[in-house]
This record gives sequence, structure tokens and C-alpha cells, in this order.
Amino acid sequence: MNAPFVMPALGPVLPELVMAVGALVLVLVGALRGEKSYGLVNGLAFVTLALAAAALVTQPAGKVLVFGDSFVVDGFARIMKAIALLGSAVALLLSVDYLRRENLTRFEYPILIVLATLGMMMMISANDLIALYLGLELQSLAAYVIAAIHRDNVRSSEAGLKYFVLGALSSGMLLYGASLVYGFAGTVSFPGIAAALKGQSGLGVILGLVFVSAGLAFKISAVPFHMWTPDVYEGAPTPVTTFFASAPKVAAMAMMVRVFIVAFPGIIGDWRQIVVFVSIASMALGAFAAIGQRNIKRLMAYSSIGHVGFALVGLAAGSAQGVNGVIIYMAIYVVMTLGTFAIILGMRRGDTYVETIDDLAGLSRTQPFMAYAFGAILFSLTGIPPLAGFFAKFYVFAAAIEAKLFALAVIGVVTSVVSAYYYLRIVKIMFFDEPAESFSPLTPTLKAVIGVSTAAILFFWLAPAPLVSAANAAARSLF
Amino acid sequence: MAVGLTHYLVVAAILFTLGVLGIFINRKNVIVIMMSIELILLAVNINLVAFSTHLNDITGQVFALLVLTVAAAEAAIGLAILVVYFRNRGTIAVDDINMMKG
Amino acid sequence: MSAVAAFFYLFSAVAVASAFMVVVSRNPVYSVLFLILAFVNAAGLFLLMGAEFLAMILVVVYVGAVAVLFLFVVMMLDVDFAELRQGFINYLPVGAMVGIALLVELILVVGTWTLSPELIRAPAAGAATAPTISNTEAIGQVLYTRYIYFFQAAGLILLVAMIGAIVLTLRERTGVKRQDISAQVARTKATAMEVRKVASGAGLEG
Amino acid sequence: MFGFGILSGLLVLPLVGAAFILALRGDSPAVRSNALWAALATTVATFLLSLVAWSRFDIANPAFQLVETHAWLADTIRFKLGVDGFSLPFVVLTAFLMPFCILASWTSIENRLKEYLVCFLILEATMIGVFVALDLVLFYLMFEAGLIPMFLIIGIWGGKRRIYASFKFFLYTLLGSVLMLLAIMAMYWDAGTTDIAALLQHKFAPAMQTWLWLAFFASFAVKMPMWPVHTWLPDAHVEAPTAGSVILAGILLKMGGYGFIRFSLPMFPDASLYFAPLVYAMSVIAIVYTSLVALMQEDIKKLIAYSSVAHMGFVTMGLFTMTEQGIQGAMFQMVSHGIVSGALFLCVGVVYDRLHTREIAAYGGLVNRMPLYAVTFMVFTMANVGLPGTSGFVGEFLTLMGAFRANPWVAFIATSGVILSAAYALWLYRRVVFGELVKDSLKTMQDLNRREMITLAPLVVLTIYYGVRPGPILDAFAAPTNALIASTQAVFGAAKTAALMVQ
Amino acid sequence: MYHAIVFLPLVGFLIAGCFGRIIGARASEVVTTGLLVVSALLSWVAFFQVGFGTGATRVQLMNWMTSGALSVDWALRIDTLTVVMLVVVNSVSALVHLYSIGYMHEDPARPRFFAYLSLFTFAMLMLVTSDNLVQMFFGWEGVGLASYLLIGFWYQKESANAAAIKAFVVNRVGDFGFALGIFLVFVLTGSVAYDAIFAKVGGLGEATFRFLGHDWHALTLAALLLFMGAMGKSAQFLLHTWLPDAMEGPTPVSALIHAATMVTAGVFMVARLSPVFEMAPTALIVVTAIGATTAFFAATIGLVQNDIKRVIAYSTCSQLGYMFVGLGVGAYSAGIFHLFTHAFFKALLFLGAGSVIHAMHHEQDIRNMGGLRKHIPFTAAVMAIGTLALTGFPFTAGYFSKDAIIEAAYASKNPAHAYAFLATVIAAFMTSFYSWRLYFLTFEGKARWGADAHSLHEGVDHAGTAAHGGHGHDAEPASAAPHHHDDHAHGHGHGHHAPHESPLVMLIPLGLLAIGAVAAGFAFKEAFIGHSYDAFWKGSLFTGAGNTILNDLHAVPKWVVWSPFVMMALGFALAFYMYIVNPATPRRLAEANPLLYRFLLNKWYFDELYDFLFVRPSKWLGRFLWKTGDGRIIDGLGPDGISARVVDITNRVVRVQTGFVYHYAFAMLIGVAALVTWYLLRGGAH
Repeated sequence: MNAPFVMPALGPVLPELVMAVGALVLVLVGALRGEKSYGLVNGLAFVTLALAAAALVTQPAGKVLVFGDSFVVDGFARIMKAIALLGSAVALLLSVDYLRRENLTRFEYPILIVLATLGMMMMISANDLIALYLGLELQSLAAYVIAAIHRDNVRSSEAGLKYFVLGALSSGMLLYGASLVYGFAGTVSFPGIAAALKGQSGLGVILGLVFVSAGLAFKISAVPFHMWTPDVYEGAPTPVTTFFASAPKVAAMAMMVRVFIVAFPGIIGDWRQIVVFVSIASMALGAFAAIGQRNIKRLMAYSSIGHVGFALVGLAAGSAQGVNGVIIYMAIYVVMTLGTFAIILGMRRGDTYVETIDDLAGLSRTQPFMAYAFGAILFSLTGIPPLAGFFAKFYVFAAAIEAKLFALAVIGVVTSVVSAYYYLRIVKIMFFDEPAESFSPLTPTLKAVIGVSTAAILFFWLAPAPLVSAANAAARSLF
Repeated sequence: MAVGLTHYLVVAAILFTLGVLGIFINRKNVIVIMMSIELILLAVNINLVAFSTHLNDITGQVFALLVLTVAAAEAAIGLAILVVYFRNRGTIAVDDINMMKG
Repeated sequence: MSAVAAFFYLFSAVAVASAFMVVVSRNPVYSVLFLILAFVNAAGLFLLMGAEFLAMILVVVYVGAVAVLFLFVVMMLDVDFAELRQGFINYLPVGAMVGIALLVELILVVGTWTLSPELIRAPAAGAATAPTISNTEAIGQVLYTRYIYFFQAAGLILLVAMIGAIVLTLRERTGVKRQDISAQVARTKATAMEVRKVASGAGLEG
Repeated sequence: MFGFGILSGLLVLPLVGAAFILALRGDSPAVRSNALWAALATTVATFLLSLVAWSRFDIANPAFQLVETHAWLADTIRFKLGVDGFSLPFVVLTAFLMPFCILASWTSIENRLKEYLVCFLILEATMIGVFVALDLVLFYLMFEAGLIPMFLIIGIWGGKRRIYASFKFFLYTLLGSVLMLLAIMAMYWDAGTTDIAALLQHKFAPAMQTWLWLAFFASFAVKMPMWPVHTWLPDAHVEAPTAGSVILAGILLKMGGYGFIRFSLPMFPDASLYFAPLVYAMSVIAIVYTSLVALMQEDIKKLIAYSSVAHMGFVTMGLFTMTEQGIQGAMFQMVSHGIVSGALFLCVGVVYDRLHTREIAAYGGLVNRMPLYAVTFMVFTMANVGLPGTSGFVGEFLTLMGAFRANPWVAFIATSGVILSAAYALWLYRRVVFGELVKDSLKTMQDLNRREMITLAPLVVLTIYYGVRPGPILDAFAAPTNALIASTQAVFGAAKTAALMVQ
Repeated sequence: MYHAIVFLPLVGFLIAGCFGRIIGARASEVVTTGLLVVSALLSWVAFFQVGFGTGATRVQLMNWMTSGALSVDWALRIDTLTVVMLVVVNSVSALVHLYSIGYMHEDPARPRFFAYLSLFTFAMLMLVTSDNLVQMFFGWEGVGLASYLLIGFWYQKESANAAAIKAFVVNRVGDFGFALGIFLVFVLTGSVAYDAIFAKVGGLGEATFRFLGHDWHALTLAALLLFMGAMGKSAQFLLHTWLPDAMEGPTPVSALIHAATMVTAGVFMVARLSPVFEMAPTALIVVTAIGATTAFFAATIGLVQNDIKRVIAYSTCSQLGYMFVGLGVGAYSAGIFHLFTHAFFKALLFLGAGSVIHAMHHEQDIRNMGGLRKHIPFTAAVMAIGTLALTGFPFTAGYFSKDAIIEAAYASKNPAHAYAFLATVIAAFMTSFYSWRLYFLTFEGKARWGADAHSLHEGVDHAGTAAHGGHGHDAEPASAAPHHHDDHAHGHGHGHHAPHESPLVMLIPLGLLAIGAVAAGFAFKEAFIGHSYDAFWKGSLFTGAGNTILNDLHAVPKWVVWSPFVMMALGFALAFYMYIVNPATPRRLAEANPLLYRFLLNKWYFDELYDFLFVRPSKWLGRFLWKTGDGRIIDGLGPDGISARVVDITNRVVRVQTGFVYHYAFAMLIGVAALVTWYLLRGGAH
């Protein structure tokens, strides 16, 4: 009766393998070298990420299923993983200087980032509910820890605690929903669920889907499951916030797309209502709540909530065009976010990091480079052409229009105008107000990240084709 | 009345609801919240096992097994964070966890 | 009422009651104990469903490890529980109503469970278990083969938990003298002793 | 991808200048002067290039010319540039006005001059881009991109309430145009392309037209600005630096009218016909309402801003008459208003640079010290009033003529605006220029210096030249106007002719 | 030649305007005047060529604008009507230029003045030579501009500025109608060129046009709208208020623009468009009625005015009314004839008044004059000639033209003819009275100026005040105004030097005009309204088939023929009695009828009425729309209101974010519960 053990084909999971092995090596190195090994481990973590990225980009095109169809590698997975890896790597890069200044050079930090990234990659490639859950938990647990990594800091630990409690609740909900879906569809596999639901759907599945959506919405911090976001963004050390705001969002969004598109294509009419509701709520809340913020990290938290709402507009369309929009949105969003947080990390006077937007006053005179870069990023976040953020919005709204979701699109663009207000207010503070005390000079790393992301945002419109066509192909791989 | 799948599901639903309620009804301390989360996971496991049995599909039980594993890991990390927090604030009262808001 | 039914009602009644007590107990220690009780009864329910392996795991892992961990932390934190006893929340009615409404809805929906014939006919993606083998064997057959990926992933999750717990709570105590064997062994004459010539009246600082 | 034509050159040239200025380091007087000269050279070169474009343009051909296409977002969304009789005059106008803006800023901008110039050059590129874009998405991109530099110009170099004004300007126009973006997408899905030339051939379903028209209208009405969404304009004008006001009044407002003629009328003819009464109503209200409001203004720039709203009322009214006179007149009115209102703001800038106030009450009797200035100001005031022989007359007259053909009621009310415009413009002139020179602050005012003369003289000449001989511009509009009217004739044939002709 | 006639003044304007400060005042004067004289001489040549030869032609200059069916040319239309106007405009203008050299010799801004004069002349020439309505509109507004500039020539004076704006704006009211008329004509005939219009109107007799919710007889409507323009420009009743105020300008300006030429543009226009008006009988009734009313009404005001220029201004207004009566009853040539003669004697009167003012060092109040004949005999003589011509003394210019109009009014079949006849006859009486009153007060009697003039002056003032029933000066702009009339450029007041005769450069024009005032009527009577009518006009004035008015007016009863003369004589007698024989009478009369006196003195309260009806409501409305409409409603509900609401929402939303974990969890629960409920209530899957 013993089933012969068949070695699964490991080629498609090479990036994940690299990450997993890399993480183990890092742990060993760290354990052997002790506390002082942060620099080495950090370097090795980059190597790991780079190797994984290399493995990723050298993968042949096409769709491969491994591990009993639990793990899928397709164009969509590849591009989202690439974005996530990019986000993680840059977040890691940005953290070095901060951690050194704040005496947080724990070698576990890069390891946890690597493990979290691995979790994201698993989420992105998950093809059934179990894989999804495991990837999610791997990522989340690592995230809880690094949120509280500044363990002597009240805010950091409070952020970790809130994140943990609510995250656990959300994964509980997700699990409960997963169990219902499993029960009512008879399988955990996404294609299996899709096959089982062909032509009909019961309330049970929808109920399960609601709970699953709740869990997923929590991860992308969509309203009303967003409430952890501002507190965690504010409380966590800034590099950690950088990380939270970039890669995990991409992974969670990818996961959400895959769940809805691959597992529940037959009942799009049902889940679209969830997505539309969540999307509108997110866009609106992101726009309104951010206006009242003075802390820039908190503001960015609300901003990210709003952006998730916009990305969900693409998902609500439920079409290849929509997924295309989501991919482009997330790619551009990650670039903008990294740029933003690089600037936030540059808000340093001596050894003190400051976080209120009033500290930016008159930045255009004291640090013109930083100010103009941030200005470009902010206008891009607003969605003003010809900056990249415009194209992000363009594609998702185009998809919504194609799907005849006119009300959603109109509400979306109107909230984008409202959100313009608070972005503009930062611009105003930087450009129109009298200078405050100057910041310390930017480190070369920050300069590079800011420069590259700003350039990408500024000149995206000149050569949009690579991203657009890649996203297009990736989106089609889901259908 | 024979005990069927539905009975188990109902029990799981009750436990789930109790778990969720436990998270926000209680203002006492965070540990209880964590326990409530364990209750939720327990409810999930009951669901999974019940479905697994009735579908005659072992996947559900494997899922439950993995949930148990993850739950343990989650508990470990949750308690670790709690300890860190307690060290910083000297309290784990839920009402006190609101330094950041707005 | 069959024995199975009787046990079902017993286990489920106790489990629900304990769960309730977990939530409402004033003393967290009691909560943990009630939690353990709930788990044990849930294990009973598992048994009733024929998932004896999971039942055992539940008792061993949860009662034996997790619940004890809770207890340990509760004790360790040494919270002044009297202080924590202050009242229930003032929006309890609203919260309870929402909860109950959700519960009713859940029950309404799960009550409708039917597996459509198509679903049963559909080849289940998961492994159908032959009735002849035991539950544990069935799990064992798939856990390291078909589900090796999940198994490995769970391992990584535990790794994260380990790292996380350590990174958060492990403290190098300063001021405590420790033996560093490698340092002792690596000691050489050159590092141990420094010969300095002291000019008269100048002192060592200079 | 390569093989750029004149139009890309027009887009790129200002950006090159901007890049050059950005590359300058330091803030010494030499750098200042270098930056200014570089900006001036760039804008003049751009203007010359636009003249080259004009010389290669066949005025009798209603089709798009000088077309260039590059791959862009997709096969159906391309980077396509081209001009026709409707757009080319605006390209030239834009390029023409820019050197004056630079000259007007020569001494008045003290802080952050380089950034200022860069903003203007980028703004120029986007404005030209709006007029040469032959792809809807590209058009939108350029249309919106101009918001950023303008926002900065008002916000950084503006007056006291610059922040309120800049926010109002930005958010107002953004809100208007996002709806247009959605409409563009809807058109894309309906027609399968955003190529403007192709869309002009596409027939949208009437029901859809209605919505598309409204969405475009939201954007253009704000941009124009039409009553009642005009209130951002006075604020923006008042607070913007002189050159900013010139551009705002001279070019940015024209984008709305250009949008109407480029998109609303030809692409949604049914909806345009259906909504024409609405436009008429809003236009005549704008004319009368804002003229009355202008009458009571105490701030020079605000008064001119309100008069701009009134003049734009003539434009919208003319466009929607769907008559040759109405459309050509409206287009001409826009060009003329571009010159005249720009010049008026320059005139205000001249005295503002000397006295740093825009209060009408602070002036009076300037003619005693500044006779040349008084003459110049008089010419533009008269053009603003629509005196025959100035360019202001031609547009006003033709639009009213068109309106009369379409709906005598509209013409009746709109013509009454002519009376009011005379009242407010002359009253302004009298309060600022005429009278005795009693205020001590004014007694040392110098007349126009050479730079200011160089700035204003060409505008005076053009104002009068185009008043006497509007042909060069008016005729450019003729071919596309006729094509437009012919193409829409089928849509509203009999009913319309019956309505406007003698019964 | 026609190019030269029209464009020489423009050249003059450009030279004086652009280079005036460089070449100096004297050169500017010489250049502009010289060019104008050339132009005037050429005009006479043209007059005889065209009027008494066959020189009618059309000179195409260039295309102005083309849009669809609308094509507007710059072109010169030369026919008899045009050359008549050319003669009038250029002659008077040349003389005024000449005169101004003397009159303005103390003014430092002479180049500007002469530039303006030349600009005006150019615009007026464009008007009268126009080949189409739009070019006429160009000239129309162009003369308006020049008028505006010249009225406000002394820009330091508040009153001058106000008068200038008033003139422009009131004219714009008329232009409003004119423009609509042009539009309507275009819609009706598809063209704005006269030839095309005249060719088409014949077929439009029955056409109707829907305008402002009413079906109109199309040509009547067109004619009325166009006539509205004429009313504005020619200061007809209701739109007359600007003309008296326009006297704020230098006196030569008043002579040129506000007496001889510009104000007659309306008359010219109606005559030019006679083919249209002939087809619109109803419009002609209106023209007649308005003209008659103006003739009467302006004359009544003229009776009591004290400013020498204002008296003549109201007289002008009144005479313009006559012209319109002539046009209205179909005697177009009579109207034009009166225009022609009137130009001479009214310019003469104004320039004479200017000479008086010059002599009196810018005193304009006739109550402060008297006995000037001895000091400035030449001026007195020409003023007398002018007065005779104006009042229609036999065989002077006015006699022929004015009597022709009165007779035509009697003979007409126009329903308003009786009213017109009555009004014009009574007006003739009043004209005589106020003209002689002016003459007597100015040149005869005791001198009320000089060393003791101040006390006398004040005495008169007090008398005036008393006559006004105890009200203050503030209510009397007419009597108060002269005190502000001092030209600041001159810098010295009145009464310190004895009056002196004007220099030769001013007297020559006076002399020439006096000759015109005497001879113009007699010389051209036959051509204009007599037997050579057809040969002279050659169809440039159109008369319908049923229009026999020019024959009819010769057949009127004798008493009608005599009535104007009788009226003139009575007016003279009354004036002689009141101001020479018994100078206390006027005051007594004024005190006896204070209401009537004040009513007349205040010009029927038109200014106050318009201020109340239009000016103040506009200002109020402007302020209301600005503060309330824009500020409170549009901004309040729009951007400002919305942003305030946004902030409100923000504050509320932010308050939800309490920081408490259980609240966050509760929010999640509510979210899930809401979704679940939604799906349950919705009834399951689709």
C-alpha cells in the first residue's frame, strides 16, 4: 500500500528553494557568528534574494504545476514574485543605515525578511487553500516579529501586538472561510473549486468566500479590515514599514487575484460585490482619513489603503484587462512606495529620525533633490500624468469601464481627487512654506533609491511598453 | 435525531463566534484574546475534520494538522510579542494598548 | 439517542461551555484551564468523527504544549489580575447582538450543507481514503508524499516561530559574568599582556 | 520609434531648455542671467520652429498634417502627433506667448528663478502637447500634466493667498478632468482605439454620446471656465505671478475650447445638439453674470479674470451654434483673447512690479507719468471691449452672428454683455490710468522700460493687425470648420436649418 | 483720390500719434491740419464729380473677414450720399483742425489732441464710405472711441472721464441694437454688403422672424434694431443723455464730433439704409415719433440751460430730431439736407462759443457774460449768423432744410406725422427762443464779468439757488458743473483780463463756416430736395414707389409754410423781451413755476432716472453676484463647502480609529457580518 515516493520536479520551485536554503544558511551563519554577524548575514540575504531573482527570471515561460498541483508557476506568479523580490530587496537595502543608527543590527532581521519573502512567493504561487494559508502564515508570522523588532520601543511592540492580534483574527477568519469552501466545494484546489462551482453556487461557498475575502482583505489592508495599518505603520521601525508597504501588499494582492480569478471565476457576479464594496470603502477611507494626518508614516498608511482600493478596481473588473491593471498598479505602487519611504528615511537630523510632515517645511530650498523627487512621487501617487501613477490608475479604471462598472470608476476617480488634497498638502509644505531646520545629507543608498524610483516614475511614460506588455502576458496566463 | 455533519458545523460555528466575540468583548487582557484566537482555530479544525470525514477526503485532516502546527507557532510568536510588550509597558490590559490612534 | 449522539452532546456542550468560560473568566489562569477543557472535549469530538490521530495531536500538542505555554506566560507576566477585572465593555449588547446575528447566519448557512451529486462524482483532488486503513495511516501515507510541500512549509513556519521567539525575548544580560570558552582558548600571550614603558612622572595616559 | 518631426521638436525643445537650466548650478547673478537667456533662447527657438510648422502647413486641407506616429502604450494607443487648422494656431500662439512670459519675469522673480523657468518650459511643452496630440490618452496626459507646473508656479511664486488659489486651481481642474479620463476609456472600449483621427470617424451610440459628452464637458467647462464652475479662475489669476496669469489666460483657458471643438462637437454631435441649449444658457449667464461681477471688482487682475470668463462665454456660445461664423469666431476669439488678455496681464504686471499691489484704488493718474503705458493699456482695453479694428471684435462679432443664427435669444442676451464689458473695462482704465496723479506712491513711477516695450509692442501690433486682417488665423479655421459642419450636417439637418432660418 | 481722402487723416493720426512727442506740437498741428485740408479739398472735388457728374464707384481695399457665407470687405463705396458726407466731415474737420491750432495753443498735449482729431476723422470717413454694415460698424465704434478719447481729453478732470465713459457706454447700448440688426440683416439676406442687401430686401416684404418669443415683420425688426444704433449715436430721446455731458471735451471737439459729424452718423445710417426702412413702414413711424419727441424734448431743456455749450448741445440734439423726422416721413433727402446745413451753422455756433470761452478765459456760464459784442465783434457777428441759420431765418441754410422737414411732416401720410408736425413747429419756436436767449445773454446787455464779476457771479448764483426753491447746489449738476470746467492746463481763472478777440487762425474757420451757414441752403437746395433730386442722388437714397413726399411737401397749405417763420419770429420777440427789455422776467418766471423750471433744468431727470433704473441696480447686482453668488453660493456650495465637508468627514473617520484592538476587531466583525447579511438577504447565489 505504500505509495512509491516520487521526487517532485523541483525546477519550477527553484527560486523558493534558493530562498529556503538561503534562509537556513543564514540562520546557521548567524547562530555561529553571533550578534556581530548582521553585516554578513545582511549581505548574504541580498545574495539569496538575488539568486532567487535570477532563478526566477531564468525560468522558462509557461505554466507548470508541481507538488500535486498545490504550487503553480505561471506568468502571473513570475511577475508578481519579481515585484515582491524587488520590494523586499530594496526594503532590506533601505534598512541598513537605519538599523545601524538605531542599534537594531540583529542578524535575525534579514533572515526574517527572507523568510517572509519566501512566504510571499508561496502565496503568489499557491494553487490551493492550504498552500495559500501556509504561505500567508509564513509571511505573517515573520512580519509580526519584525514589526516588534525594536523590542525596547513601546510603539514598536505595540505595533507588533496589534498586528499580531488582528492578523491572527484575520487568518482565523480566512481559515474558517477556507474550511467552509472546502466543505461546500469538496476540495481545496483552486481549479477544483472552480470546476465544482461550475454552473451553480451555494450560499455556503459564498459565505466561505466572504470569510476568505476578509482574511485576504486584511493582508492588503482593505477597508474594513484595514484598521491595523495606520498603527502598525506608525509604530514599526521605518524600514519595517517600508517593507510592509511594499512586498507583502504585492503578494497579498496577487493571492487575492488568484483566489478570485482562478478559484471562483464562475461566481464573479457574487464576489464582485465584495470587491466593489471593499474597493469603494478603501478608496474613500484612504482619501478622507489621510487628510487629518500629521505623521507621514501614518499618512502613508492611509494612502496605501486608498491605493489598495484603486488596485481592487482592477480586480473588480474580473477580466484579463483588470488583472493586467492590478499588476501594473502594484508594480508602480511598489516603486512609488519605496521612493516615498526612502525619503521618509531621509528625514533625519543627526541621529534623530522625524516623522511629521511639518518637518518637511521648505524642503525644496534646503534639499532640492529630495523635495523634487518627493514632489514627483507625490504627484505620481495622486495619479497626475505623465507620471507613472497615472498609468497605474489608467489601467485599472480602463478595466472597470470595460466591465461597465461605471459607478465604481466614478467614485474611484472622485476619491482620487480628494486624495490629491493631502498629497498636495505635502507638496505645499515642501515647496510653498518657509524652510524648517535642514535634514542631514542623504546617504548614497537613499539617494540612489530615491533617484532610481523618481526616474522610473518620471520617465515611465516614455517607455511604458516593457511593463505593460509583460503585465499583459502575465494577466492572460490566469485565464 | 442522528448526529450529522450539521451538528458539528453548528458546534464549530458557536465556538467560532465565541472566539470572535472574545476578542472584542473582553477588555481585560491580551492573553484572553490570544486564547480566543485559539478557539477560532479550534472551530476551524472541527469544521475541517467534519468535512473531511463526510467527504471521505483526508485532505481536510491534513489541513487541520497543519493548522494545529501553525497555531502553535502563532501562539509562540504571539506570546513572545506579548512578553516584549509587557516588558515595555508593564501591562497587558487591552485598554492600555492605544498609544497610536487617529 | 445513540451513544454517539450522547457523547456528541456531552463533548460539544462542555466544549461550548468551556469556550464561553474562556472568554468571560476574570482570571486568565482560569481561562487557560477552561481552554484546556475545551480542547480536550474537542478532541473527543474528533474521536467521534473518526479522526483519532488529530484527536491525539490536539491533546498532545495543545494541551501539552500550547496551553501550558499560555499558562507559563500568564504566570510569568505576574499581572495584577485584580486590576484587570474592571468591567465589561459598555457596548456589550451591540457586540453580542452582532455576534449572535452572525452566529444565526452561520448556522442557517451551514445547515444547508448538501453535497451535490456532481461533486461526489467529481474526482476529489484530495486522496480518498480506503476504509480499510486507519486514520493515522491514511494521514501518514500522504503527509510526506503528496503533501511534502505543506510539511516543509510548516517546518519553515516553525523556524520562523523559533527565530521570532528568540529574537524578541532572548536577552543578553549585561553585568553577568559568563564563561567564553573559545575566548579562553584563543588567549595568547600577545593578547594577555602588554608591556609598556612608563616614563617617570608621566603616567600611562598619554 | 525614431525619425522625429517638427512637432516632436516642439515638444522636446522646451524640455531640452529646461534640462539645460536644471544643469546650471549656483544662484549668482551670472547664473541667473544665463538661465534667463537660455529660457528666452529656448522659447524663441520654439516659436521659430512653430513658424516653420506653420509654413509647411497646407491651410486648405482640413486633414491632420505633419503627422508622426510612434509606438506607445499599445497598438491602439500610440504616440501620435499632428495638427490641423484648429490646433496649429494654438500651437503658434503658445510658442508666441512664451517668450513674453520669460521677459515679463526678467526682474520680477527674485527667488528660485531656475525652478521658475523650468516650470515654464515644462508647461510650454505640455501645452504644445495638448494641441498636437492626436491620441486621446496622449492628449489627456498633456492636458493634465500642465497642472503640476502651474500649481507650482502659483503656489511658489504667487501672492498672499497663493496656497488657497493653487489648491483650488488644481483640485477643481483635476476633478473636472478625471471624469473625462473615464469617458476616454469608454470611448476606447467602444471604438477600439484612442486615435483621434479614427475616433472622428467613429459613430458612438446616441445614449453613450450623452454620457461621454457630459464627462468631457465636466472637464472642459472647468477649464474654460464656464459659469458656474469659474470661481477658481479669479483666485488663480489674482495670485499667480504675471507670467503665470498670462499663460493661464492666454493658453490654459483655451484648452477647454479646443477640447470642445476637437472632441465634443465632432465626436458627439447628437449630444452636442441635445445639450446646446444648456451650453447657451451657461454661456449667456457667464457673459452677463461675470460682466456684472467684473464691474464691482477692486482688484485689477480679478477684474480681468472675470472678463476672461465672460469672453470665454462667447467662445462656448459660438462653438455650439454649429455655424461657420460661430465656430470660426469662437476659435478666433480664443486666439485673440490669448493675445489680449495675456497682454492685459502683462500690463498689470508692469505696474505691479513697480508698486506691488493690484488694488485698483492704489492707482490713478498713471497717464501723467506713464503715457506710453497708458496708450498700450488703452489698446488692449479696447480690444477687450471688442472695438472693431482690434482682434477682440472679430471673434465677438462672429460668435454673436453665429449665435443669432442659431438662437436669437442667446444672441440678444449675449450682445448685452457688450455694453457691460465696455462699462467695466473703461471704468477700470479710468480708475487706474486717468485722473489726477495725487498719490505720492505713484509720483515716482517710471514709464515702460525697453524690456517692457519689447514685450508689449508686438502684442499691440498683433492686436490691431488681426483686428484689421484676421484672415491669416481665421482662414486656418475655415477648412476644418467646414469639414466639421459638413460631417455633422447629417445629424442635425432639417430641424436645425428650420429653426434658424426665416419662417 | 478716394484712398487719399480716407487715409490722409489716418496718416496724420499716425504721425501725430506715434511721433508727436518727437516732432513737436507745431509740426503735429501742421501735418494733421495740412493733410486734412488736402483731404477736404479732394472731398469737394469728389462732391462735384459724383454729385454733379457720374463718378459713383466702389473701391475695394481688401478682404476683412470671411466665414462661411459671411464675407466682409474693406471697401469704399462712393456715391452721392457718401460724397455729401465726405464734404461735411472733411470740411468741418479741416476747419476745426485749423481752429484748434489757436484754441488749444496753450495745451501741452496738442499732438495728442490733433492725433485724436485725425483719428476721429478717419473713423468717420470709414463710416461714411462703408460698403457694408460691418465696416460701418467699424467706423461707428471708431468714432465712438475717438469721441471717448476726446471727451476725456482732459483726463485729470473727473467729470470729463465720467462723461467719456458715459458717452461710450450709452453708445454701446445703441450699438447693441445695431449689432443685432446686422445679424438679422445677415440672416435675412445672407450678406452684409449694401448692394446684396438692397437687392434682396425687395423680396422680403412679407417675411417674418421669430425673435424673443414674438413673430416680427422681419424688415421692421431689422430696421428698428438698426435704428437703435442710430438713436445712440445721434443722441435721440432715451439715449440722448451722453451728449450734453460730452461737452466736457474741448470745444472744437464739440463742434466737430458732437455737432457736425459724428452725431449725424445715425441720420446717415438711416439714409444709407433707406431701402430697408422704406420696406418697414412701422419702423418709419417709430423713427418719426422718436425724432419728433427728441426735437421737442431737447428744445425744452435748452430753454433753461446756462452753460453756453450745453445750450448748443441740446440744440444739436433737437436738430437731430428734426433730421429723423425728415427721414421718418420718407423725405430722406430733406433729412440729409438738414444734416448738411446743420453741420455748417452748428459747427459755427460751437466754434463761436469756443471763441467766446476762449475770450472769457474758459468761463462757460452765460449768466456770467453779457455785453461781449463790443469786445469780440467778429465772434458776435458770426454767432448771430449761426443763430439766424439755426432758427431758420429766411434764406439762410437752416431756413431751407428745416422748413422742408416741417412741411414734409405735415404732408406725410405717416401716422405719426401730425405729432411730428406739431412737435417740430413748437420746437422751432423754442429753438428761436433759446438761441436768441443765448445770444442776448452773451453779447448784449450789461457785462456781468470783469473786476466786479465775482460778486455779480455769486449774486447770480444765489439767485439761481433761490430759484431752485432753496435746495442746495448738489442737486444742480447743470449749474454747478461750469465751475469745474476750468482747464487746469491753463492754470488761471476767469475775469482777470478783459475779453479779447480770438486769433486769426480761429477766426478764419469761423468766417468760412459763416459763409456756409448762409449759403449752403440756397446753393444746394435744388440738388438735395429740389428738381435735380434724381440727377443728384442717382438712387443712393431709395424711395418706395408710393413715396411722393418730395412732391407733396411743395403742395402744403400756406399757413404751414409760414408757421416756422412765425414761430421763429415769436421766439425772437420773446427772447428780446425777456433778456433785453425786461431782464427780470426769467427769474420771475422761474420762481413762479419752480417745478417746471427744475424739471427742465434737470433735463427731465433722465440722469437720475437712469441712475436709478440701470446704474445702481447693475452695481448692486454686480456686488450681489460677486459676494453672494460667487462667494456664498458657488464657492460656498462648491469648492469651499465641499472641502469643509471633507474635513468634517475626515474628523469623523479619524475618530473611528481609536487605537483599541477590540474596536478594530469589532470593525472587522461588522464588515464580515454585513457582507454575510448582504448575501443572505440577497437570497443566495445568482
